[in-house]
Parts: sequence; C-alpha cells; structure tokens
Amino acid sequence: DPASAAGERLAAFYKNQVDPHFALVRAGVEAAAKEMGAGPVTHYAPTRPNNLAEQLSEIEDVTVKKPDAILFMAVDPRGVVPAIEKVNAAGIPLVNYNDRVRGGKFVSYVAADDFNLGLDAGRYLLKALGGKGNVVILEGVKGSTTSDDRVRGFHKALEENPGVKLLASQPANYQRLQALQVMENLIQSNSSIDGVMAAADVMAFGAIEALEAAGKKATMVVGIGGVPESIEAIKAGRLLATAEFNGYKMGCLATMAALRSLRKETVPDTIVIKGIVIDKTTTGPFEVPAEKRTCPKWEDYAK
Amino acid sequence: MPNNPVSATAVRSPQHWRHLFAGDGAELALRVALIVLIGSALALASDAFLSTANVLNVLRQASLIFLLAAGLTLVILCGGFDLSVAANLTLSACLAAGVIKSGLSPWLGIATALACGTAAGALNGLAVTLLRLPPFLATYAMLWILQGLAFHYMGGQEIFGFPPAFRALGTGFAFGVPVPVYLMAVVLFVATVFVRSTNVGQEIYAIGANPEAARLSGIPMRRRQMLVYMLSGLMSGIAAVVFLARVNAADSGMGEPLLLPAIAAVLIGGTSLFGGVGSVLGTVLGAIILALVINGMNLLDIRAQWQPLVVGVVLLVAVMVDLVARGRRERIG
Amino acid sequence: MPAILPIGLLLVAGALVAVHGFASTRNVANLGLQASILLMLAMPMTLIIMSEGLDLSAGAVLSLCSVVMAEALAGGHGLASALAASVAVGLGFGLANGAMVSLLALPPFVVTLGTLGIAEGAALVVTEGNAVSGLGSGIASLYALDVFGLPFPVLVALATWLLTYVLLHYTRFGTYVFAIGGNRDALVLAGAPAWAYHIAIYAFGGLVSGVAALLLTGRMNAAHPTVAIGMEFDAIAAVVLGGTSFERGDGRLLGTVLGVATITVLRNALDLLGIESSLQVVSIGGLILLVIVIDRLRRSRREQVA
Amino acid sequence: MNRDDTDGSGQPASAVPLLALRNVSKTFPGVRALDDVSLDLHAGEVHMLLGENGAGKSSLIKVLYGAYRADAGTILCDGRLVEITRPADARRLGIAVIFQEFSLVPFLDLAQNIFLGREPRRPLTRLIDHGRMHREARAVLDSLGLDYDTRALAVDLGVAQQQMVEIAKALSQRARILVMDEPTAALSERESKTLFTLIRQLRASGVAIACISHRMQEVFELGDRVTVLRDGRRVATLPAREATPDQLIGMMVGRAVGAVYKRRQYGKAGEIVLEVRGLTTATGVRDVDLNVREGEIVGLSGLVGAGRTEVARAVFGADAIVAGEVRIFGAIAKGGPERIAARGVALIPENRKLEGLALKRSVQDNLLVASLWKLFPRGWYRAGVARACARALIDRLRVTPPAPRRMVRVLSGGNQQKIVVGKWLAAGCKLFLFDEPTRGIDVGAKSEIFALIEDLVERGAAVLLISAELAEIVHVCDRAYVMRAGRIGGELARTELSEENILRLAMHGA
Ligand SMILES: Nc1ncnc2c1ncn2[C@@H]1O[C@H](COP(=O)(O)OP(=O)(O)OP(=O)(O)O)[C@@H](O)[C@H]1O
Ligand SMILES: Nc1ncnc2c1ncn2[C@@H]1O[C@H](COP(=O)(O)OP(=O)(O)OP(=O)(O)O)[C@@H](O)[C@H]1O
Ligand SMILES: [Mg+2]
Ligand SMILES: [Mg+2]
Repeated sequence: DPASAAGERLAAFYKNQVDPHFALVRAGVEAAAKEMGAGPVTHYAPTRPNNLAEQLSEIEDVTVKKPDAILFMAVDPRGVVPAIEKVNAAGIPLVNYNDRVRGGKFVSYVAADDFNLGLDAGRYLLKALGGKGNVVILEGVKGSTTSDDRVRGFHKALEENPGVKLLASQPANYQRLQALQVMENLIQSNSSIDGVMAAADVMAFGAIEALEAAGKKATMVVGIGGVPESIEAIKAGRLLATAEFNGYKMGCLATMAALRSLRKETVPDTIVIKGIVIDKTTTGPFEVPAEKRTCPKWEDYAK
Repeated sequence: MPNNPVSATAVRSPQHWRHLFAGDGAELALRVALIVLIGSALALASDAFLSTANVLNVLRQASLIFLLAAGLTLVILCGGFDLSVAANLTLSACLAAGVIKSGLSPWLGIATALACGTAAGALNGLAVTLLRLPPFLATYAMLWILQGLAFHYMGGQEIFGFPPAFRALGTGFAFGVPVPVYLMAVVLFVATVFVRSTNVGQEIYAIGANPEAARLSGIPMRRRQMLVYMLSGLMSGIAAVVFLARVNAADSGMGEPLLLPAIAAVLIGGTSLFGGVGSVLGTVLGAIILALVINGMNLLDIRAQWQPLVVGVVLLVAVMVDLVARGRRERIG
Repeated sequence: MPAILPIGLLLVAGALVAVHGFASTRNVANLGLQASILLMLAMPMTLIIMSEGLDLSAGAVLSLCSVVMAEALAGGHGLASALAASVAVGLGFGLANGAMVSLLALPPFVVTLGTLGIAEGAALVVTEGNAVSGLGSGIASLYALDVFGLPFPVLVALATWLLTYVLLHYTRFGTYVFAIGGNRDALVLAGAPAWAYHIAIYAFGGLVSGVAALLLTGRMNAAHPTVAIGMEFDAIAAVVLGGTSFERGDGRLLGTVLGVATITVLRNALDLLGIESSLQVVSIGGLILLVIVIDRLRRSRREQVA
Repeated sequence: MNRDDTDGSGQPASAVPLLALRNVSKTFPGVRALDDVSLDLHAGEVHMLLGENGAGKSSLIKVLYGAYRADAGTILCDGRLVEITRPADARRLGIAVIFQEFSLVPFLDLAQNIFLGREPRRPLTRLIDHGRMHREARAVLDSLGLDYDTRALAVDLGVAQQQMVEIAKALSQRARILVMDEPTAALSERESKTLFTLIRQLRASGVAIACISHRMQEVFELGDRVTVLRDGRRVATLPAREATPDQLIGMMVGRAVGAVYKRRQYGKAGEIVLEVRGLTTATGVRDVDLNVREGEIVGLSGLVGAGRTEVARAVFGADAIVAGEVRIFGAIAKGGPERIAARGVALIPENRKLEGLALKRSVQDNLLVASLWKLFPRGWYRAGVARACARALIDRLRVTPPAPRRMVRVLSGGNQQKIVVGKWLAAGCKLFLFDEPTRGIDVGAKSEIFALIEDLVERGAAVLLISAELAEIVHVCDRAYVMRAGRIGGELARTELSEENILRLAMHGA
C-alpha cells in the first residue's frame, strides 16, 4: 500500500542491456517503484552481455552498497549461488525474477512459467499445423532457465503430437543473426519445414527473415516473448503467435514483492505470471507502449 | 631527372594480372585446396551441400564477415590492428536504424552508417598517428567507447522494421545471386586492385613491413595509416548496412559476436599480424572457410557446442598449412 | 614508472573521497577477491607479452580447467585430484600453445585464438553448455578460508605474484623471458635451449590457469563453460596499462599489478556509485585511453630529453 | 687472461691446429654458401678471413659455432673429431663468437647480457647470483678500459658501445678460440685501436683468433695468416706478411680493384643545394652550420657519437629541429621525411635492418619503395614495369643473387646494404645524405658504391657523405666538415684533407 511509502532503495539486476525484453522489465520496475513511493532504483547489467564473472562482482559490490532490497535474475542459475548466499548473510532481502536461482534464500520468485510457455506456444503451432508436418526448434543460451525449460515445453508438445517430426534443434543464443544463419542452413538440408519453434521472439524473427528470403512464407513460426516487434509481426501475419513472456509485469511484480516484504506484508514465495498465447486476435493490450502501461494489480497475482 | 637508371616509359613490359596474387600464390592455392577439401567432405556427407542454393547461401553468410574483415585486413597489412570493427558496426547500425526509423530516407540512413563508421575509423587513425598510441590498445579502448555509446543510444531497446527497398541490400537477389554477394565481389575487387595495383597499396605493405624504413623512404606514413583506419571504419559502416538490411532490426549487442570471426577470417586468410604480408583475397577465402564449416555443421545437424572447437582447429590447420608455403616464399626468387 | 601509477592513485583517492563504503572492510575484501583471478591471469600474461607473445586462450582455458575441476569434484573425487586434473589440462594447453609458438614459429595471436576455440568448444561439449554444480562444500569452504587474516584467494594471488617475481628476476627462466622477447637469436647463440624456455613461458601460463580454476570454481561453487572468456582481454589490458610493451621484451610486473588494481577499483567504484552500465562501458574505454595517452606523452618527452 | 703486452706477431703456429674445419659445405635453397672449405686455427695466431659480400664468411663462422648445420664436412678440435650441432657444443669447446648482427638483449642490463646463457647461480637455491655477476662483468669491462655501468640497459647504448659490450661478452667466456665477424664495422678508429691491442694480448696468451674484416689495413695490422673466400670456396690461405693488398683483392673479386677507392675527377661545384644554419636538435646536435653544392661530395666526419647521423636525420626531417634552419635550393625545408623527400632529398640510413629495409619484402619491393611516384606518377602501380626497373637496378648494383623476388632477409649483409643505397637511385633525387653507405661492404662493392656516388655528382647531384673510415673521406670528398660533441669542429678543404687533420679536429677541435 502506498500508505507506508518509505523511499526504499532498490537494486535491480539484468542479464544484459541488449535484449528489449529487459528494457520492458526495467520499465516495470521503475513504474512499480514510483507507484509505491520507493526511492531511486539502481540498475545493474554486465558490461559484456550475459557475463557471469561480471555479474558476480556486481553482486559483491552491491552488497557493500547495502540497498534495502535486491531484484535479481541470474546469468547462470548455479554459478551465482555462493554470491547470493553472501547477500543472504549480509541480511539484504532478495527477490528472484526472470531466471530462477538454484540456491540461496529469496523472499519470492517472480517469473513466467517457462515450461508452460514452451508448451503453449508449441501446442499452438502444432494445432495450426493440424498435428502433422516437420518442425525445427531454435534454442536460446544453453544452461539458462528460460531456454532449457521452454525447450522442454516444446518437446512435451511434440510428444502430444506424434504426427509431427522434429528435424533439428539448434541453439541460436538469443541472437537474431545467428538464428537467421542457422535457419538459412537448415532450409538447405530440409526441403520442407512446416513450422519453427523459437525459444524467444528475436530468434523467431531471424528465422522469419531467412524463410521469407527463401520464399517459404508458408512456414509458420512461433516464439516466446511479446516485445513490441512481436506484436507488429503478428499483426502483419509474419509471426504466427508468441507465448506471452511479460517483462513489464515481471518487473512490476518483483518490485511490489520486494517493497511489500520490506513493509512487513506477507508475500507468496512464488508468483507465477501466467501468459496467454498472443495471436492475431489478442494483440490489443500489448500495443500499449511501455511508458503508458500500468502495473497489474498485486491481488490478482498474490493468491 | 639526372639519376634515373630506368624510367617507366623506357621499359615496356606486359602487364600481368597474376601480380594481383604475387608473392603468396602458394598460400592462396593451399586455402583454395582447403575449401575444396572441406567442400568435398561435405558433399559426400550431405546431398544438400552442393546445390546452387546452398553455395550461394554459404557465400552470403561469408559476405558479412568478409565486409568487416576486409577493412581489418588493410589495417593489419599496414602494421596496425583494429579491435573496434565490430563495436563500430554496432554503433553505425544503431544510428542508421534510428535515422531510417524516424522516417527519414533510407539513403540518409545508409549515409549515417557510412559516416559514423568512417568517423570512428578516423578517431582510431588519429589515436594511432597523432597520439602515436599502440593500435591494439587504442582500438580496444575505442571498442568500449563505441559499445558504450551504442548501449546509451539504444537504452536496451531495439529498432526494427525497415522499408523493403532498403532491405533488398541484405536480402535481395539479382540474377539469382544474393545482393551481399555482389557487394562482397565488388569490395574484393576494389580492395585487391587498391592494395596490389596502386602506389598507395604498395606503400601500405611497405609501412606494415617496417614503418621506420617506410618513413625514411619518404612515404607519408601517417596519411596512409589514417587512410586504412578510415577505410576500416567505412567497411564497418558498409557491413552495418548489410547487417541491418539482412536482419531487419538493430540492437546494441548485434556486432559483438562478429569480432572474433572477422579476426579469424583475416588470419585464416594468411595475413600476418606483423604487417606487410597478406591479401584481401586471402581474407575472402578465410571468410568462406568459416562460413563453410558452420554451414556444414548445421547441415549435418552437429550440436552447435562443437562449433568453437571446430573453428579453432580449422584456424590452426590453416596456419600450419602456411608453414609449408612459408619457406617457399622466402626463397624462390 | 608507467602512467598507471599516478592514475591508479588518483582513482583510489577519488574513490576514497567520493564513494561511500569504498574503504569499508567488506569492500576491501571484495576488491581483493575480484582482483585475485585477474591478477593470476595477468602475471603469466606479462611474461608472455614480454616474449612478444600473446595468450588469447587464457580465459577459455581457465573456464575449461574450472569445468574439469568441477566435473571431478561432482564425480566424487577429492580436491587434490580435482586440482591435479585442472592443472594437467591447463598445462596441456600451455604446452600446446608454447610448442606451436616455439617449435613451429606460428604467430601467438593465431595459435591462441585457435586454442581459445578448442578450449571453449571442449568446455561446451563436456557440459552440454550447462553449469556444473553439486560439488559439495569442500571447495567453497577452502575459498572462504582466512589465512593470517588474508582471504584464501588473495593469498593464492599474492603467492602467484611472488613466484612470478622471483622467476622473472632471480632465475634463468626470467632472464630468458627478456631475451626471447628482446633478441631470441642472442639467446640461441648463447647456447641456451631457447625453444624450451619459450614453451615454458606458455606452460607457466597454463599451469597458473589450472590453479586459478580453484578460485574461479570456489567463487561459484560451480563451473560454467564460458564464464572467464573475455577475461583475457582484461588481463592483456592490465599488462599493457602497466607499461609492458608488445615489443623487445620490455616488461614490468609491478605495473601489471597496478593495472589489475586500477581496472578492479574502477569497476568497483562505478558499481558502488550505481553508474549506468552503458556509462561504465564508456569509462572503461576512457580509462584505457587516458593511461596510454599519458604514457605516450611522457615517453615522447623522455625521447626528446635523451 | 690479459698478460703483459707483447707483440705476438712472431710466434710460431703450433703443429696441431686448435680448431680445424675440413671440407665443409653448406647449401641454402638456390645458393651454395660454402663449397668444400677447409680452415685451420692455431693457438696464438690471428687468422683473417676475407671475401666479397656473400662469399660465405659469416656462414663459415655459423657452421663452426653450430648455428648452422653443415651439409658435409668435419670439425676437429685439438686434432680430435668433434660434433658441433648447437651453439652450446661450441661453447663447451671454448669457442666464442662475436657476430655481425648484434646479439644483445635490449631490456637486460650489461651484466646480464655479458653472462647470457652462463648466469652464475647460487649453489643451493639455483637462483641467479646478481652480486657475483656484476662483479665479474665489471672486471671484464675494466679489462677493456670501459667505464660503462653494468646496471645500464643495453637498449640505452649507442652502436659502438653495443659493439664493445659484444666484445666484452666474448672475452668473458675466456675462450680458447675467438671468432669475430667484422668487429670494427661499427667502431671508430680509437675504439678499433683498443680492440687491436686487446687482440694482440689475447694472441700472446695463446688464444686462436679468427677475424673477418673488409678493411684491408686491418689485415696487415693484425693478421698472421689470411684466408680468402670467393663464392663459397676457399681461394687461398697464406701468411699475411707474404701478401699484398692488390693480390688479396684480386683473389677476392677475381679482378683488379684499387684498395681504396680514388675519386676519378673533381668537377666544378655549382649552386648551393643544402644549407644548414644554426641547426640544433633534441638529439644532441648543437648550432651546426654547413652547406653542400651541386656536383660536390662533402664529407661529414668525426668520432662515433659526434652526432653526424643526427645531423643527417634532422636535415631529412626524421628528427625534430629545435633551432636553426635547413634550406634546400634556397627554400626553407619543413616537415617530415615525406615532405623533404618530395623535394628531392634522399637519406641512406646507417642501420640497414632497422631503418633501411623491409626484411620480409622482396628485393624488388625494397628497391622501388622510394620511387613509386616517380615511376608511376598517376598512382597506378604496374608490376611488370616495376620488375624490369628492379632488374635494371640489380644489374647496376650487382646484387647477388640477381633475383628481384627474393626476400631481402636472406641476402648477405653487403647485398642488403646495396639495396639500401639502391632504393634512392630511381627516385630522381638531387641531394643524397649517405650515412655509412659502405658499412659492412666488401672492397669490390665499396668501389662500386663510390663509383655510383661519383656518378651521381657528375650528373649534378649533391652528396653529403658520413663515414667512419677516414680514408674514404680523404679520398672521395671535395671537402669535409668534422664534428665533435654535436658541433662542427672545423671544415677542411680538399687540399687540407688528411687523416691526421680530421683526427685532430675530431679530437681537439680547431
Ligand atoms: N639463412 C639463410 N638462408 C638463405 N641463404 C642464406 C642464409 N644465410 C646466408 N645465405 C646466403 O649464403 C651466402 C653467404 O652469406 P654470408 O652471410 O656467409 O656472406 P658473408 O661472406 O658473410 O657476406 P658479408 O660480407 O656481406 O657479410 C649468401 O649468398 C647469402 O645470401
Ligand atoms: N661514447 C659515448 N658516450 C655517450 N654517448 C654516446 C657515446 N657514443 C654514442 N653516444 C650516444 O649516441 C648518440 C649518437 O650516436 P651515433 O653513433 O649514432 O652518432 P654518429 O656521430 O652518427 O656516429 P656513427 O655514425 O659513427 O654511428 C649520441 O647522441 C649519444 O647520445
Ligand atoms: Mg657476413
Ligand atoms: Mg651514425
């Protein structure tokens, strides 16, 4: 409740400052902090994208700075554990978001259900394919929760549709160019690719560019995300659908969880942000630019 | 001209196109052999490999790396180094994307990329010539600065969706061949003629081989160094345009993954980091070898984790192959 | 004395005054921890650069060593045998680098760029790209150990410094590092097996990477296949900022230490100030530029005086 | 090792040679560097090795030191067959060599350099005993009369000082066999004299000495026996006393050449081409005035370190000028080498490897680098034309082998020097600054280079000639300036040119 606004200082961590998803998260964090009357938020992202060693140093440094609470997402779910334990020892409360950390103590874990995102997106594609055809998977950064869980979801969807054949599954490291080139190469060895499941929208776009350039506009692509570009692509009919991975909401809710816990309110230990599958019919709410969005109601999520 | 033993007009000698490869014919032949070798292995392993479409595909993938590596080759030939090529690409692409997206003409976007690239190259050039900073470090510092500016400009966002006419530069075909491949061919031709068939090119080799001797031979060393860094910057700008047109979006991390491949392409191509030895043609072969290897691994559905390892081995094989050629070049007169 | 000294001191003084918490015990310990791995990479890197070489594979080899160590620990082996495995892998890569540079006379940049790929690929293949965890508490508690009031990692790093110092200035090996960079032919003509010492320089680098894996793994109580990639550039920057030159075997170990300290302090102070990451990136570039420009100006003045 | 100074020239050579090379052959791809060469070195003799550039002298030494491996032939030490496959083997046999190329390590101090490869170590820890090393280095330097600081870094030494340290390094090995490859090439007369005294002392103490030199008077001053090589073969070995200069030169080149090049004719000096007034530089030149006219060869002499090189570099724009002015054809010259070169000035630098050549480029590339814009004014380089032009220069300079595409690095020192000189010939220059153009060049090539210089002035060029060999200045120049400690000590007209006058000015000033 804004009633007990206390100007708390927050520190928020990101995996990189490159991916627009994290820009949405950041917008959500800022919005919620402002709404609840917290103090300024300092944001930390490694100077080299997804650099674990740098993130470790940043955690250590932030521990010295002693913010009131930390919002944390891990570049690697396991490697950060000792550093998180140090934060625990220093008595600074943490909220985990985006990527789960496999150890340490957190007030709450706020994230999408990556497995179900993969499953939903996968099911949507396979249904559109009518339960048959050939598909490929584009994975993200190996070892990250987001990629691994989503890919598991894809595979579950595939199991449910034995008529669909998985031609290849290659990582493209959440990079557009890499996805583009992997796709270009896969097109060469596989004459008919009916569908693509990408663990993130950026990779879906890379794949779409490759498919369109090869004149294979019929191939259907699904991604996971929902950044502004995805919405445009869905409306333009280039992207079939994307499973909502709502960075803005995640930023909001993680911040709310941190502030509420600081204000001695109870906070559930897990907050799952259920995402819908965004397709042509459901783009509406996502067309609002980040600065005009509002945070969701806490009560809707803290059951 | 009292002391001229021979003047250009006094001597009539046929012009050999072969001089474009003068000096390192053996190295280049070995690289072509390497390509043929990898190619035949892939052709045996995968039916898809030898299709025209796939060959063009490999060339298109090589083109981006090559565009970036071509400028770097010039700098290295001149005895310098440029670690900032990829960061320069990122910043140029981001600024150009910003311009195009703000509704201005794509031409202006292209101009922005080229201007930004060249300007950053000029800064590198000034650091090396005017301040006489060691190139490796100066361009490393520039890498951070350009990258930081790109981060700052983009603020974590991406800019996407460009007009089709612009995108044709990256995705288009002419007479069945991808546009970037033409661009690669043009750059290869112009750069090769430049380094092999102009006085300035000869001077670049001379500076690379021994800067002090070149200076004392009356070569305007600083102007030439300035030139190669600016050309390298320009190539980053050109690569930025192709990149943008190809992926239809800009983000502040787009260039970074290209840095090591670009350097590797130059090195696999047989250009010596000590300057004065090498060729742009070698670099094109290097870029093709890299693209070929990755293409092959995708076609055979080999897990991507193997990629760095295979690329590392290829790089080492390429330079070891040079050991065979090296002795020859030193001695055959 | 290289320009890094006044700039480093200025930076520390500025941080002491302007950065809240910079001088706290906890932060000083942080600085020590953060500098220790970089210092361990930078010590052999100094010798390698002095020998007119370069080691781009250092970060990747360190990551691979860490993976090997972690796999051994996770597989239930003891700390000693895990360390032995890690050192063996590091040494193997060092020897391979050294052999190709020394015996085949291949350019170090190319050789180590190749072995970078091989080490990175090997780590990725072994781990399937995932982090290795479940190492038990042994290595973490070793990492957290305090010896005579010094954290264990800092102690290991200081020991590496001391060892490198003695090697460089009090052994033939060290003298020959100067000679290999300055005039390798002279060493050959002096009857010394220059090729062997040349290999030894890289082998030393691999060996230290193998030991440094102890700190890296301990720090995370896990291993990650690409965690230290990119750190070699920080190490190279530290070495060159410290006044070691790529040419003619001119090197300064103390300068490297100052270089490591400066880079660490800068990043730490910017974190404590909560400076935007994009500006951090710019300021790292700015620092490097500043140091080399000042070095350059001072040097040209000296050249004029001489 | 330094016994009383006795003139050992009369000492008989012992019966069994200390070291003997028998039928040694060595082939490099395309070159037969050594062809069935035999050589004896006796205790207490100085054995001079003579030969044109590329005759195989350095190769012979490298074979006997184990730096090169001979294709055929044997080596006997004290009459016993030995294997020398590595320098370490040679050292063990008591062989020390001073090489043509410097072998100092720039960032090690003098003591470390002198003891490189033989660092004294403490018994238990095996750590280097710095104290002892410096003490012993001090002793060696003292024996040479050198007061250099043993803690000074080699990089801070001048060329001559480096050469003296090389000598100290060889002496400190207390070798039984001492081989020197052109030790005096970088030394001034005075330092050479010190060295000769020392060589005589060593000879008296029973050391076998082999010495390569391109200076004929040294052969007679020092040598007991002389071996002449030509094209990798031994032409003759004879007692120095029985030889005459003309005879030796005849053997070396296979044709008759005068021992010292003599100017063919003196022309009339024209207008002033170069005028230097009050030149002062940060490199140590103080208030230098001089001028050179069209058709003139003007010498610039002085002891090593007098600052002659620095004058030439400042004129060429390679070093910054602190005060004073340089006029070329009356107009003030400003800017770096590219601006000065564009006005028709050529500098032939003294250090060919560092300043003169791109060692990994071809002969052709090196020869044409300074005249690209002269040959191809439009900027389009034509390889065929370049090749033909390079061939013409190679013929004119008699570069061996005459292969334009060969890498310069594998040429012999003298041939490399010819290329440094040659690269300015096609550039159409009017003022030539020659800094030690004949360093390390054989007599034949020397006279060719002087003929070339004379040819240049006859066609109206102006030449400033720096040479450490006084005889060259005396016999070639129209007049000469003598420098001392960065200043002009005096000027000598042709009639006053003599070695005594030059030395007087160089050492005491006017
Ligand atoms: N490493 C090498 N590779 C190829 N050729 C070589 C090598 N070393 C020497 N040669 C060739 O062997 C021949 C003899 O060279 P060497 O250096 O012994 O001559 P030199 O008599 O010492 O001449 P200078 O008086 O010019 O020093 C030359 O033709 C030279 O080009
Ligand atoms: N004996 C010496 N004592 C101190 N400094 C010296 C000595 N010899 C040389 N130098 C240094 O070397 C510099 C010039 O050396 P250099 O030998 O190039 O002069 P030079 O007159 O051109 O002689 P040369 O052309 O014969 O080599 C001087 O400015 C000085 O600093
Ligand atoms: Mg010789
Ligand atoms: Mg001189």
